[in-house]
Amino acid sequence: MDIENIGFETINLGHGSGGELTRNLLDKIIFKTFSNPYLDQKHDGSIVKIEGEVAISTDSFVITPIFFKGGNIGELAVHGTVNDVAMCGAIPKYLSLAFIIEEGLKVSEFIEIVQSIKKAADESGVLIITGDTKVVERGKGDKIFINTTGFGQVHPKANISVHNIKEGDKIIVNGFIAQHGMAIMSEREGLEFESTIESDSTNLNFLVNDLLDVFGDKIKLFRDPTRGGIGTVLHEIANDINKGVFLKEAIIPLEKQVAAACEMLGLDPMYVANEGVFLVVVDPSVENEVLNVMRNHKKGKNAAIIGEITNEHPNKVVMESLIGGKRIVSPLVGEQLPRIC
Amino acid sequence: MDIENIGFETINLGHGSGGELTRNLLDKIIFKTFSNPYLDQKHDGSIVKIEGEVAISTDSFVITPIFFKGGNIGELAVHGTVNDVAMCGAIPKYLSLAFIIEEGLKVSEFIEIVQSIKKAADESGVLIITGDTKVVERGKGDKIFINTTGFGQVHPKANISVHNIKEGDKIIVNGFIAQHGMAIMSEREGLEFESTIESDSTNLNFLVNDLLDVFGDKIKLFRDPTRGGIGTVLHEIANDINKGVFLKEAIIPLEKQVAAACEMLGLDPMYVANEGVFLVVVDPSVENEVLNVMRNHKKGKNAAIIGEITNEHPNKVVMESLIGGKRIVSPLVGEQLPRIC
Amino acid sequence: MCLSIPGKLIAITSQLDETFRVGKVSFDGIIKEVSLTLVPEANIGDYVLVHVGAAISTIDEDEAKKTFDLLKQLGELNELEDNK
Amino acid sequence: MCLSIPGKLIAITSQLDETFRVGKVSFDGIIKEVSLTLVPEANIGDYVLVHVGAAISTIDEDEAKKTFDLLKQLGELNELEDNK
Amino acid sequence: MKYLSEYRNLEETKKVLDEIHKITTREWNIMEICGGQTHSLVKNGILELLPEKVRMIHGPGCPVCVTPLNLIDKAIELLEQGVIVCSFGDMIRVPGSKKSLLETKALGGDLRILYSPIEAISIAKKNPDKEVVFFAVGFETTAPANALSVLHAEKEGITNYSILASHVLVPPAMEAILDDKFCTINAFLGAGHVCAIMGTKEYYPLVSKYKIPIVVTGFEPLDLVQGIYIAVKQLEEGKYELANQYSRIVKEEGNIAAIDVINKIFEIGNREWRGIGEIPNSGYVIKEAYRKYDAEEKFNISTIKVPENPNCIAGEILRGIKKPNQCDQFGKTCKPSNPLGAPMVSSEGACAAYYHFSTNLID
Amino acid sequence: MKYLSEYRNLEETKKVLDEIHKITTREWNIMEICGGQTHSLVKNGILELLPEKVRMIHGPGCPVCVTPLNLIDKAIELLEQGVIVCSFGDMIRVPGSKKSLLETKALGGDLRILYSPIEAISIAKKNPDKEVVFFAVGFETTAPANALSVLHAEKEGITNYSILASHVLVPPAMEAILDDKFCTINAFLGAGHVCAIMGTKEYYPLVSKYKIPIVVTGFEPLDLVQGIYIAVKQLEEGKYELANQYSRIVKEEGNIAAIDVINKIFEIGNREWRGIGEIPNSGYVIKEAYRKYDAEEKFNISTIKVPENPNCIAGEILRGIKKPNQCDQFGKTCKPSNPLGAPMVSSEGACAAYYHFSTNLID
Ligand code: SF4
Ligand code: SF4
Ligand SMILES: [Mg+2]
Ligand SMILES: [Mg+2]
Ligand SMILES: [Mg+2]
Ligand SMILES: [Mg+2]
Ligand SMILES: [Mg+2]
Ligand SMILES: [Mg+2]
Ligand SMILES: [Mg+2]
Ligand SMILES: [Mg+2]
Ligand SMILES: [Mg+2]
Ligand SMILES: [Mg+2]
Repeated sequence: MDIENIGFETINLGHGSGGELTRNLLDKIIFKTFSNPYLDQKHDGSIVKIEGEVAISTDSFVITPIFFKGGNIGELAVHGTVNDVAMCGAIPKYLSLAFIIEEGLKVSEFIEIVQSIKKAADESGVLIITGDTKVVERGKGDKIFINTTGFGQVHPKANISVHNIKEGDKIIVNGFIAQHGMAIMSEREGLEFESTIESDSTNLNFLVNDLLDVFGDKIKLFRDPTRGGIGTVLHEIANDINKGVFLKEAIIPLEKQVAAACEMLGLDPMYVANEGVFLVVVDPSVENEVLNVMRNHKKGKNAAIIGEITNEHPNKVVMESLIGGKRIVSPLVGEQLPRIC
Repeated sequence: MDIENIGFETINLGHGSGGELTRNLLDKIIFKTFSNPYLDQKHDGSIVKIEGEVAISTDSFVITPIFFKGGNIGELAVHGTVNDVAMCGAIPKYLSLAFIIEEGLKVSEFIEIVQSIKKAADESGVLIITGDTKVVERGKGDKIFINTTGFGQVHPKANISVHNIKEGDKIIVNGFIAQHGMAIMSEREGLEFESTIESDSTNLNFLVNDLLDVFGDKIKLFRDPTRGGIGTVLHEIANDINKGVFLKEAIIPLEKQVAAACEMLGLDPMYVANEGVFLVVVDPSVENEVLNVMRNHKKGKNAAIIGEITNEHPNKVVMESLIGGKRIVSPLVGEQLPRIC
Repeated sequence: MCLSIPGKLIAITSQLDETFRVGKVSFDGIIKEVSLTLVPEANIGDYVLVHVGAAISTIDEDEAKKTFDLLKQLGELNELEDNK
Repeated sequence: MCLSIPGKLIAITSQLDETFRVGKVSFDGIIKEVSLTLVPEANIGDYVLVHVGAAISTIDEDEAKKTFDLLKQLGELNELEDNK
Repeated sequence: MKYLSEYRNLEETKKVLDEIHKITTREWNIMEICGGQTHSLVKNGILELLPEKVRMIHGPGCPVCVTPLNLIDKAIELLEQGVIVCSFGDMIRVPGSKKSLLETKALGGDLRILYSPIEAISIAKKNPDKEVVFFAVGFETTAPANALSVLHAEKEGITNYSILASHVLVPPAMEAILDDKFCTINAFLGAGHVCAIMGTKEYYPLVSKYKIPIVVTGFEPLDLVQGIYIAVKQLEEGKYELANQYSRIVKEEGNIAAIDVINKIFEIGNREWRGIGEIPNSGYVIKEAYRKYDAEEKFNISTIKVPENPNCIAGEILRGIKKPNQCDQFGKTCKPSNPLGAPMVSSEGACAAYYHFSTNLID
Repeated sequence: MKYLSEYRNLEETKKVLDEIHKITTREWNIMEICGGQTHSLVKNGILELLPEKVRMIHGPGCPVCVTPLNLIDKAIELLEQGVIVCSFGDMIRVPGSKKSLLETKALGGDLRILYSPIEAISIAKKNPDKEVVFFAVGFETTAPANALSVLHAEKEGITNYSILASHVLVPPAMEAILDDKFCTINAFLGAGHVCAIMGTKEYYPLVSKYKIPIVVTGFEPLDLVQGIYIAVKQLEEGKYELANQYSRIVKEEGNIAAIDVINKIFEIGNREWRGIGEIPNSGYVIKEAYRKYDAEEKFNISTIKVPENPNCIAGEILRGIKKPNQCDQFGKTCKPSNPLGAPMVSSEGACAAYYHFSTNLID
């Protein structure tokens, strides 16, 4: 996109006024980038056809910095919602896209974000069908917030429900944990460090689709452990099913640098945010086949069977430590703070 | 809702961490208020069934102050999206609800907003089926931003399209314009004034539904002129259909105090925001019947036929002034600023 | 330039000294505090013309009425002249 | 308390004077600038123990190896004592 | 609204318009000085209701339009330096040489839009550790309120307040226009609200020197058509007199209290008009005794003078030599969303008024 | 990670654990002073791998837990007054008498979470018109880095920086615990990182006065089980000696350079320990010559002393008299999301460690 032709270098309040400046911003950047028959109606809403059951999920994305190692807030906003829809056992089809921009955002940065959204949407196979743009005064936002709401068609073979989970079911993770959170942490003022850690932000819908195609109702549950990390999500699962979860620390995929950064800041990777990780609970009859399918998919190369469902210690997650002891994995309370002294 | 039992007085970053504090906030306020079979799944998404064509619309609500005369940001967020869905000729059914909260928001204020959302959703006949809550640092938000995304079933008799609009079609407005914007302006630092002007924020879906029931494809278009006011929206319509719009200033419903406030600040009510106003373009054969139905509905008591579609001056909106002269109504450029000297 | 509108003085809210005076003016129910320092002669009930928060003139009711007779006045004047 | 972790000193980045010294330490690839003022003896390649941004100790490789012989040492000691 | 609505009456206005049509026999160029009148003429569609022979010429009476580029740059400079800059709403979108106040705010400046300069005093009180500057533009009408803000500051002992003043005066501008060799103006509508302060007496010398009718006129449609009627009538009759259409507001002597307040703070000095250039004795400058309230003095901001966009003919527009739609840039490269000159920014600017309201655009 | 991963080895740890089981014949109460060791013992599930007869008692070695309520209130007061308060992450959620630093931040305070006190100097440099205070808590381990920040400020002539210091010392606390009439402790694991600074020599007098084994110990599972093994071995053999399990880090004489830096800025004084009370000569106070870097001196903040929650038995927990799960409030009214006392807040506090990690909760 040619910034010269946009006619302005920063976004200001007028671009959110609903008048000509707003139309200008939309025409030159949004409609131009995402053009499709639904969005091209340029109305406040779009009309689509979806057959059968529809999965709907919404998320707002607020992140500092908006550009980080391995991605930016734009692709995050697509991946996050695409994945949430996928976690419902559905095939994501459409996204709505709503920006809240703090005045003063550079148009060049906005364009970069919009292009990342386009790329991520294309890669995920979803269309942006409707949207909204608001501009808030300087000091009343944080560069840009993005809300995406996603709609998908439930996979015909999906039978996702916590109620299907039984003792002995296995918990599989698709890859390294805690990468996104530590990539963000590495740029946080006062805590920053050098590393090659990148956010794992990615779309998981095709791998999820493949698993449903092959294993149908042997798949009991998908969950993507974003905020709160795998520890919090596993605790929620244990609570929802009134059963226990048993994990082995040694098996949880954890990249060396991420582990070191967690040690340095006194953070527990079990509670660090992920953006390209999901947990799947499967019938034990197919655990190895599922692991195989995952490991052969580029989004699951480092998959591992990290634990299982048990009738022992209901509502609790218990993890065997590296030296064979046991701890419980309680849910994260507030934000995980660096533990130093 | 009993604030004593909430256990905290202000919302802080921990409530957005995805951990126990988040769950606490959701359980005690959100899930308790909105409980329904979809939301009670407490997942990141919900699965619903909608038959036929689906209208989808998203909006983020950013407003200072968050409590204003005649409403608050919560009801606004429901009405805004319910109305956008209705403007597509659809019957709003479900809403997603996403909060971005600035840390330090009083829990009592949050509860008041949530309860307004509940009330507005109930009155509009929509269910909140999925949501999201983020908390940003102090100074990186503005108390609270709300995104709602709405889904509705297209009305079976609806045949809404700008392409159906013909010369001679009439433009009808349901009531007084410019109330919302001037209610907000009355509380704006440096410009504040005393008045009894209240926001017109309300849901329009039932009136829209009634009109479609009775008049079917005689209804060519609905538009709600929120940001940018009726001037900007009428200009967009003229452009979209490549025809002219002719208005009479004397007929446009404008309440006395709103008119006076606009005079005082040098603002043109044609560009002031509305939240409970809609324009409908109808076949001239039913103009009076439509007006009748509207005037007999509590959301259309002050309805008026303000103009018509013409082949003259294509792409332009022309308004006859009180003294019989003519002006064009160009679109708003940026934010309308008080004109004083 | 100089957007100014007429409103009715409905209250004197403070009188710092003989010159600095503040009052409330109603514009069809829209009420604004304005400086009355420039219109020492204005009393409650009077209509004043307000510009950027200061009343700059009181409105002369008789003269206001006369405006509507302009044609007649000028017409009569013409007739008089024509008659000469 | 006193969360401290071992890392390898990979660079000296500034030396304000004989005492104030700053360097980069790598923790399995995570690199952090730390104060070396408290470890004047540390050289590039040494492992240091870092606490709140300051290296507080260099790590003694020989002693580190000995840790794994503890049982043997104590056992031997016991045996010696037993033999007495 | 009383004293407003009745002057927007269709029948009354039509009667006067009919009379104008009746009496007009020759071509007349009448300049309304005031941008507010331009705005009202165009917004109410009066121009096209007049006889073709009566041509309204739009004058320089838009304070926003004539505030020098250099001064806008100074206000921006202050905003960038962390000063709280207060301004009327219409001033903030006017482009300086690099950007506008609004754009500077978007980059982090603390800009406040006020209804009244007097409210800047509250802001100064609320922010004792910050400097607060009011961007005091305007004609004679606005000068008293701006002066009042300084008097309030003095009275309350507020030391963190000053004004960045740019006050211009109407009569010298009229004289400059009349002195122009291309001037074709046959009569003036005098600016009613300026006269509310200054009275009508200033105009006698102009009327006799230039033998030109001056009709002090109000802002509502009926006021305007009456003013035009009186002017045409004098012209047709070969008269040149000072008339006062706006007698409900304007007295011959003006507002004595307001003139006193002006004279306390300001004295007459030379002023640069954007698009026109310097006109001698055409503005107010802050008096010696009040220099500590003069932001230019207090902050010693020196900005480089930058030339205006060479394609913009604002000077000719403001002097009534050309109409906005005679500018090549009008509506093409120059629009309210991307103004090349000040008359396209302020909604009182002739170019913006034409762009927003004039049905000429349809043709 | 080198020097870390190898000490988390299952086989090596198991060998030592087996040996402990083999040699234990009687009940022994061993206190690990350091909260970091408590954390590691619980998180790695070591407590339940030990013989039932070996009972670990959790000591007061969590600087966050023992920082007086009063001092937290002072930090909050500074934050409310517009000072930029810098702190380690674990300190900010600890409840003061009315609220925590984190809650104060939510109400508008400028709170910065830092990895290192030395980074507070950059913040002071970047904000020359603001006061910057580092909330300098910690044991002997942290004192040198906190002192370094003051030396940096002095060297660079920074005047808007000071520290709100609360440094406590381990040996006086051990003595206070041993003097308690309810004390049942048979041996101590010495805090390895405190000894990295101070060396081991301070402990000889304690060992001989109280005839108690002290084993200076590291933080990894292998370190801890070795430390316990050495302690049990001494106890079973009736010995009381000073041993150093952590010889890769700890030298008898400690870190001379670090002790020098401490002594430049600090001198020994009385200190109040939250939950325990004042212990004579148990902390560092800022020396006369550096008082201008002492935030308490600089701002003269006087906060009212407020009593602790009467249901919280933190004092008994910190002195090792009771275990967290022996507190009536534990896990019921007192949780990390609503802590009644400091040991439930810091993840190194014994109550929080039990809450988060201990499988005891399952039963
Ligand atoms: S249209 Fe634009 S370029 Fe032309 S005179 Fe007006 S402001 Fe200048
Ligand atoms: S559990 Fe809570 S109340 Fe009990 S001692 Fe620990 S911190 Fe105090
Ligand atoms: Mg919408
Ligand atoms: Mg990426
Ligand atoms: Mg999500
Ligand atoms: Mg919208
Ligand atoms: Mg999710
Ligand atoms: Mg979601
Ligand atoms: Mg309402
Ligand atoms: Mg909308
Ligand atoms: Mg709409
Ligand atoms: Mg979410």
